[in-house]
Amino acid sequence: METTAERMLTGNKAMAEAIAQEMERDPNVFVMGEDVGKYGGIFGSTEGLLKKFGPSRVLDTPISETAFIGAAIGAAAEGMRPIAELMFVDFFGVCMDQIYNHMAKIHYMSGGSVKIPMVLMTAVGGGYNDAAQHSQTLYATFAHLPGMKVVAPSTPYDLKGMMISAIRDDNPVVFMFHKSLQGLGWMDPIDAAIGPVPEAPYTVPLGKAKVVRPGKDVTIVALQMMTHYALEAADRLAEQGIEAEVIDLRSLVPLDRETILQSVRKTHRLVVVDEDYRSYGVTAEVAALAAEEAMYDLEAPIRRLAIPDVPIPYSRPLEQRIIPGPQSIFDTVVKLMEE
Amino acid sequence: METTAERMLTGNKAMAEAIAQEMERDPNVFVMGEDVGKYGGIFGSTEGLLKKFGPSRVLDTPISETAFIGAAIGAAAEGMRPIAELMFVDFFGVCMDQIYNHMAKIHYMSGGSVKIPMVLMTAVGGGYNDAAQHSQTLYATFAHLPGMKVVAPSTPYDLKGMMISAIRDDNPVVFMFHKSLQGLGWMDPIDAAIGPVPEAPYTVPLGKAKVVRPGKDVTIVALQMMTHYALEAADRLAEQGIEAEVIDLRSLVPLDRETILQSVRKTHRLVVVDEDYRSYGVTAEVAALAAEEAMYDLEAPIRRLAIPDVPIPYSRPLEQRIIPGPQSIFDTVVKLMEE
Amino acid sequence: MTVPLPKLKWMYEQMVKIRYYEETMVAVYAEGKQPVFNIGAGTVPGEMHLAAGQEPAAVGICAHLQKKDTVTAPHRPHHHAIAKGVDLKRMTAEIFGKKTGLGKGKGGHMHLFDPHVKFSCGGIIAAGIPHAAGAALAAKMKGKDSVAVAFVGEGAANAGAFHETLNLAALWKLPLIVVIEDNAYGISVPKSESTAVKTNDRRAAAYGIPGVYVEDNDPVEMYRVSEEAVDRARRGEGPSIIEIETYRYLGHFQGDPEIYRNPEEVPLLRKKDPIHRLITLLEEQSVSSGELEQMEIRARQEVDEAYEFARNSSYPDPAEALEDVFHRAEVNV
Amino acid sequence: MTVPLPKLKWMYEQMVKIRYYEETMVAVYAEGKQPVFNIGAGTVPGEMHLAAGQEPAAVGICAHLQKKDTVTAPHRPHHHAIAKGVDLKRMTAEIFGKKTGLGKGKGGHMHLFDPHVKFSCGGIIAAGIPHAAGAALAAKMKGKDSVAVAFVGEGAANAGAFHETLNLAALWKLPLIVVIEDNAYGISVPKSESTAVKTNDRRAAAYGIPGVYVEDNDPVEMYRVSEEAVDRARRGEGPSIIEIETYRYLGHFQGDPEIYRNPEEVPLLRKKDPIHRLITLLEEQSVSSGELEQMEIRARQEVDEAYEFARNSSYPDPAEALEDVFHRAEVNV
Ligand SMILES: Cc1ncc(C[n+]2csc(CCOP(=O)(O)OP(=O)(O)O)c2C)c(N)n1
Ligand SMILES: Cc1ncc(C[n+]2csc(CCOP(=O)(O)OP(=O)(O)O)c2C)c(N)n1
Ligand SMILES: [Mg+2]
Ligand SMILES: [Mg+2]
Repeated sequence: METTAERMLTGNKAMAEAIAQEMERDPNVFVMGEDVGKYGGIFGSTEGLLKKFGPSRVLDTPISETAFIGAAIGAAAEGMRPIAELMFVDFFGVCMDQIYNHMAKIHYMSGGSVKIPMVLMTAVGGGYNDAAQHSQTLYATFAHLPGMKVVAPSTPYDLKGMMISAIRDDNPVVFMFHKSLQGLGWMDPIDAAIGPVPEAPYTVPLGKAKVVRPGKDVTIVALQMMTHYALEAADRLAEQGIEAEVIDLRSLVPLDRETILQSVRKTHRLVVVDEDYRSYGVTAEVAALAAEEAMYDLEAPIRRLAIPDVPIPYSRPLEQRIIPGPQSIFDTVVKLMEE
Repeated sequence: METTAERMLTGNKAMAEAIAQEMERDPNVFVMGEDVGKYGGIFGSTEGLLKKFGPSRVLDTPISETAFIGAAIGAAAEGMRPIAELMFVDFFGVCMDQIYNHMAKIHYMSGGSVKIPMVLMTAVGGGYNDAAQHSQTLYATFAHLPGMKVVAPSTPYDLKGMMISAIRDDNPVVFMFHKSLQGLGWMDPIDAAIGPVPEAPYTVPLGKAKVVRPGKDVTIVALQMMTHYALEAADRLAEQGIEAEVIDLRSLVPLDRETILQSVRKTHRLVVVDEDYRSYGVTAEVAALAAEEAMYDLEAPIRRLAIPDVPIPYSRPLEQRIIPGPQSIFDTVVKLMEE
Repeated sequence: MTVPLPKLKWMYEQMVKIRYYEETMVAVYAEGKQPVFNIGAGTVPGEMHLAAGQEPAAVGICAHLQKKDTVTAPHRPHHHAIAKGVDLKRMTAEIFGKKTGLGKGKGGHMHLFDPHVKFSCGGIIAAGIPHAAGAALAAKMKGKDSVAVAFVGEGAANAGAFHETLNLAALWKLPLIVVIEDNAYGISVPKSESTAVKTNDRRAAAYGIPGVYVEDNDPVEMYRVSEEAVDRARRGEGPSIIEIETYRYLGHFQGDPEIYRNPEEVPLLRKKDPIHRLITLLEEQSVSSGELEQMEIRARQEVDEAYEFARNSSYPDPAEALEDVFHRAEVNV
Repeated sequence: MTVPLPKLKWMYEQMVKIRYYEETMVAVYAEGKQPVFNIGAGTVPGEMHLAAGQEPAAVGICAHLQKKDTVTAPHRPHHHAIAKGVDLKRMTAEIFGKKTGLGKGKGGHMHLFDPHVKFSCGGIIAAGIPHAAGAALAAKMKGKDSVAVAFVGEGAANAGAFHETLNLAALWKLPLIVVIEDNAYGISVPKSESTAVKTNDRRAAAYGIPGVYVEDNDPVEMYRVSEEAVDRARRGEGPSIIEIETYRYLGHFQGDPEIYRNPEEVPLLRKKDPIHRLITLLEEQSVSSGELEQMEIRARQEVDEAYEFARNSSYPDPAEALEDVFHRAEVNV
């Protein structure tokens, strides 16, 4: 019985709402980054915040990622709860030291005496021809290094709920949002970028994957855009009589090993799909997990679909060749079922 | 018939000799980095070079990794063949942008019209209580990102031969040398850090793994210190009647898939040992490769031994707990043989 | 000082060419993005940063450069590329993502490489400065008198790479000139909210090198100070900083809503257009309006031909995505 | 100016304590590393960077700090930690890798955290500067008048983080003081081969802030300029740079062959020892030699007790390696 129409929000508005609600709830929460103020974030993640909270809590920064992310760390150590935006994840290389050697390690190196409760949010993903330095996801680059949670939600609902969880978490959280799932007016409009989002604050736990489509024949593990492509592929596979179970990872650290293993133990077949580079990446970790823990349950080799080990090319036909899509997922599963 | 006594060199001297010989051979080769001059490199990799070649070809730099690695890229694009030293791999975070977004991608982004023939050499590894910011290997952090070769030799012979190959390669090569394998006077003296090294220049190909001990019962894939520990474990396993085949990866990019797969197809069991963090790391990639390509050949689950996902702790008992060693390799294999 | 007439003409023709190139791009970029703007659609997808109004920075110094000199540019690179003499056809084809492009379609608008004239650019703020220093170092090591120029925006002067490289270059007396284009904004952030000093020439003091500030987008003054800096570099006396106040007529990128600036700002800037200024100067030196027109026609024709070439070229084959990762090797998939 | 007598005494006692702490560490660090030096062996393994001779930098400014003020230090942190009032027992236990250490043995000598006195340090050059700026930002946001001091070596002033953070701090008028200890070397590289300007106070011009250079390791002058900088910061007027010429008596780290410096250098420096200078000043102010001796005894006793405490503490259990990665969670292995 539906009594009220569900409220629909785009990904970016869901994120901005989460941040706004937490800023209202806790005076220690503040936002900093390039163009997070008047502009509202290049990918809209801070839309409306400057107006609501003013420039003392929504800080535009110089192009100085090491300085301002480092300052966020220093402020977090003093009990603030900063949300720092790294505009594109591709820029991590100018400030990774602060992220992985300090943000991620201070809690451990201090024997737990210093907490760094901060969120590093950053835009990931390609598919719109922004070329080699503006199209990466770098999921595994972050997930490989210990001490930070790494999450990558796929729906407006999860963007809001996981952002609230991230802000309330006492640990550093790298919050990756996919540009194509922000629902921005200047991007390819896709259905998945808009969805039901309750207005009242709520949390979605970090570290839990989600079975977004149950199935019995094969498990497809994916995240962000690849989840949506996997769902498209699953629809078409169903027409062929193949029931794929699709798992949206949502979180890379902690990785929800149980949800993956349960599914593999049920379906006996595993395909992992990733928008990051293939080697030493997410597909490797999930495949290795199954090869360690569910080897006897597997009835076929594991299949990995990811960006081949090439920088993201600019030209449309080239980029389309290297990012997995519904078709390549479909083809891979069909072939695997023949094994 | 041995006619001449083999010449024995430490790892660092093997490296320095390779560089010296290439500098003599090619006036475009030069070295830059912190303390590479008078000091001869903190880990001895440039010992004696300043004296031989003078300060115009052996350049001490300020603590400005972005500037000097970036300058190496710019010089390489102009036809020079720089060897830049990043003193500890742990410092990559202050200069990764230059490394992964430029050094590694320029050849591709330029459609092959600009070559970046440079070597980025860097010290890796722990085991001597240098704590969380000076003990990492970060193998997978580099190997995950496309466009650079990533090698990690384990013997003085390979250090020399692979360094010469790296300098002559027209592509950017990340050359990781393990501190413990340099044979330095102030480190724990270990046998593996000294070995036969021919004086005349020679090359060892990049991208080729090496079976360093043949065996039929189980494959142990390892690199650098882990190779030596695996060999120790294999000796003890042999006493128990278990014949382990040990593969020294030597190169992470390109990865020698064939050598690994051949071995696994023969032994039907795989253990991967790594001194990098476990998740999304080298053990995952090698395990995934086997799960993709040799699934039907495996008779037991794959086992991974690596640094658990924790920053490297300082205190001796803590550090010893988290770095794999001969004992944990031995135990893992024994247990696996019971599967 | 007066600019020698041939140089003044060269600057004029380049500025006209750049302006027309960028204005043409405004239209081409919009193709396939109407009625609803979609960044990934149309003839030219991806981000597009145009430099209409910023021509003086590029031509004022490139007038002193030769083929052997290196230029590195940032995300907004067309004016530098054109002034440095990059192959316009192959550059445009690259921006169209075509196989005939400078990078065979792999690089795109932010990643143009033309080794024949030693030009490169990239999308990471300030990252090109060390590359230019490296070219300067190579020149020095080889005993050549070539120089390197790194162009950046005023926002880039706050990045660590700026500081590290200028210190290195000053220390080693590298023939490097860093040109800072102060177009008042880094995306939406005004200079006053990003930079602790009013002008970045003051930062030269941190390296013991000369620094100058060129006011009001003046191409002639830019020519003059560049001559000094380039000569100094060629003489082996080390690096300099030049900052020029310049005007960004368009948005940060095409599609920028520009909510952060007063709508009256650009019309006022356009009134002071540097191309008009050059016309006045040329007329003062008795260059006929016929000759000016000829130059403009020639410039436009070159641009039109480049766009034609790009349009008529074909896309790369998808399989080519896997080539060129390594020199003489294909990627293993 | 004259330093108020209680402050002068405080500085003297701290300097004596620091010196004795470092000299004791020389011996303790050597334990188990003879006859053959092995960095990973002995009572205290790993790298060891000592600060004997550099006391004035730490005490001159810490004399103006309170518990609420933040200090971040680099890889050579003992003098700053002691001057800031870090728990000496737990600090020493940490350096011994003991469970009672500040970080339960996880951090070690380069990673000392004492949140009670807002002290931290780290092993990456210049990385602590932004952390101090963040503490300063937090103070500003909370409306407090506390300040933050980032200590770095002169080598660190060439790192990008230095520039980025000073610009940010100047822009936002953060209560930050960056203290640069010019001990003439970054490991083996002399300042003249790493830094394009003679003194780093000149770099203050790049941020429009005050910069001063203290010559000859003078603790009194350091006290004086620090007072100005700290007061300015507390008043909300923004950051300052202080560089002090100081002396590194020991190697870069213990075990450093020091082939890069003249063996006569250190004996000459030791002749100008700042502790002797303070003794002279105290005597001038009629402090008796008996009182001086008392202070020294007290300082040494505190140090001895700290080493005792460390020595007698037990090592952590190996399983603890897996704890503390995340707050309230153990790692999954
Ligand atoms: C390291 C890095 N940080 C952020 C960005 C995103 N970004 C692209 S252009 C730009 C503004 C640059 O401003 P400025 O240097 O003044 O150049 P302009 O765009 O005005 O020409 C920013 C922040 C980037 N590309 N690289
Ligand atoms: C980013 C980074 N690069 C290099 C190093 C290695 N390193 C440790 S101490 C040091 C020299 C530091 O010199 P300075 O800042 O003058 O401090 P000092 O040792 O003289 O106290 C270097 C290069 C490092 N720790 N971090
Ligand atoms: Mg600008
Ligand atoms: Mg120093």
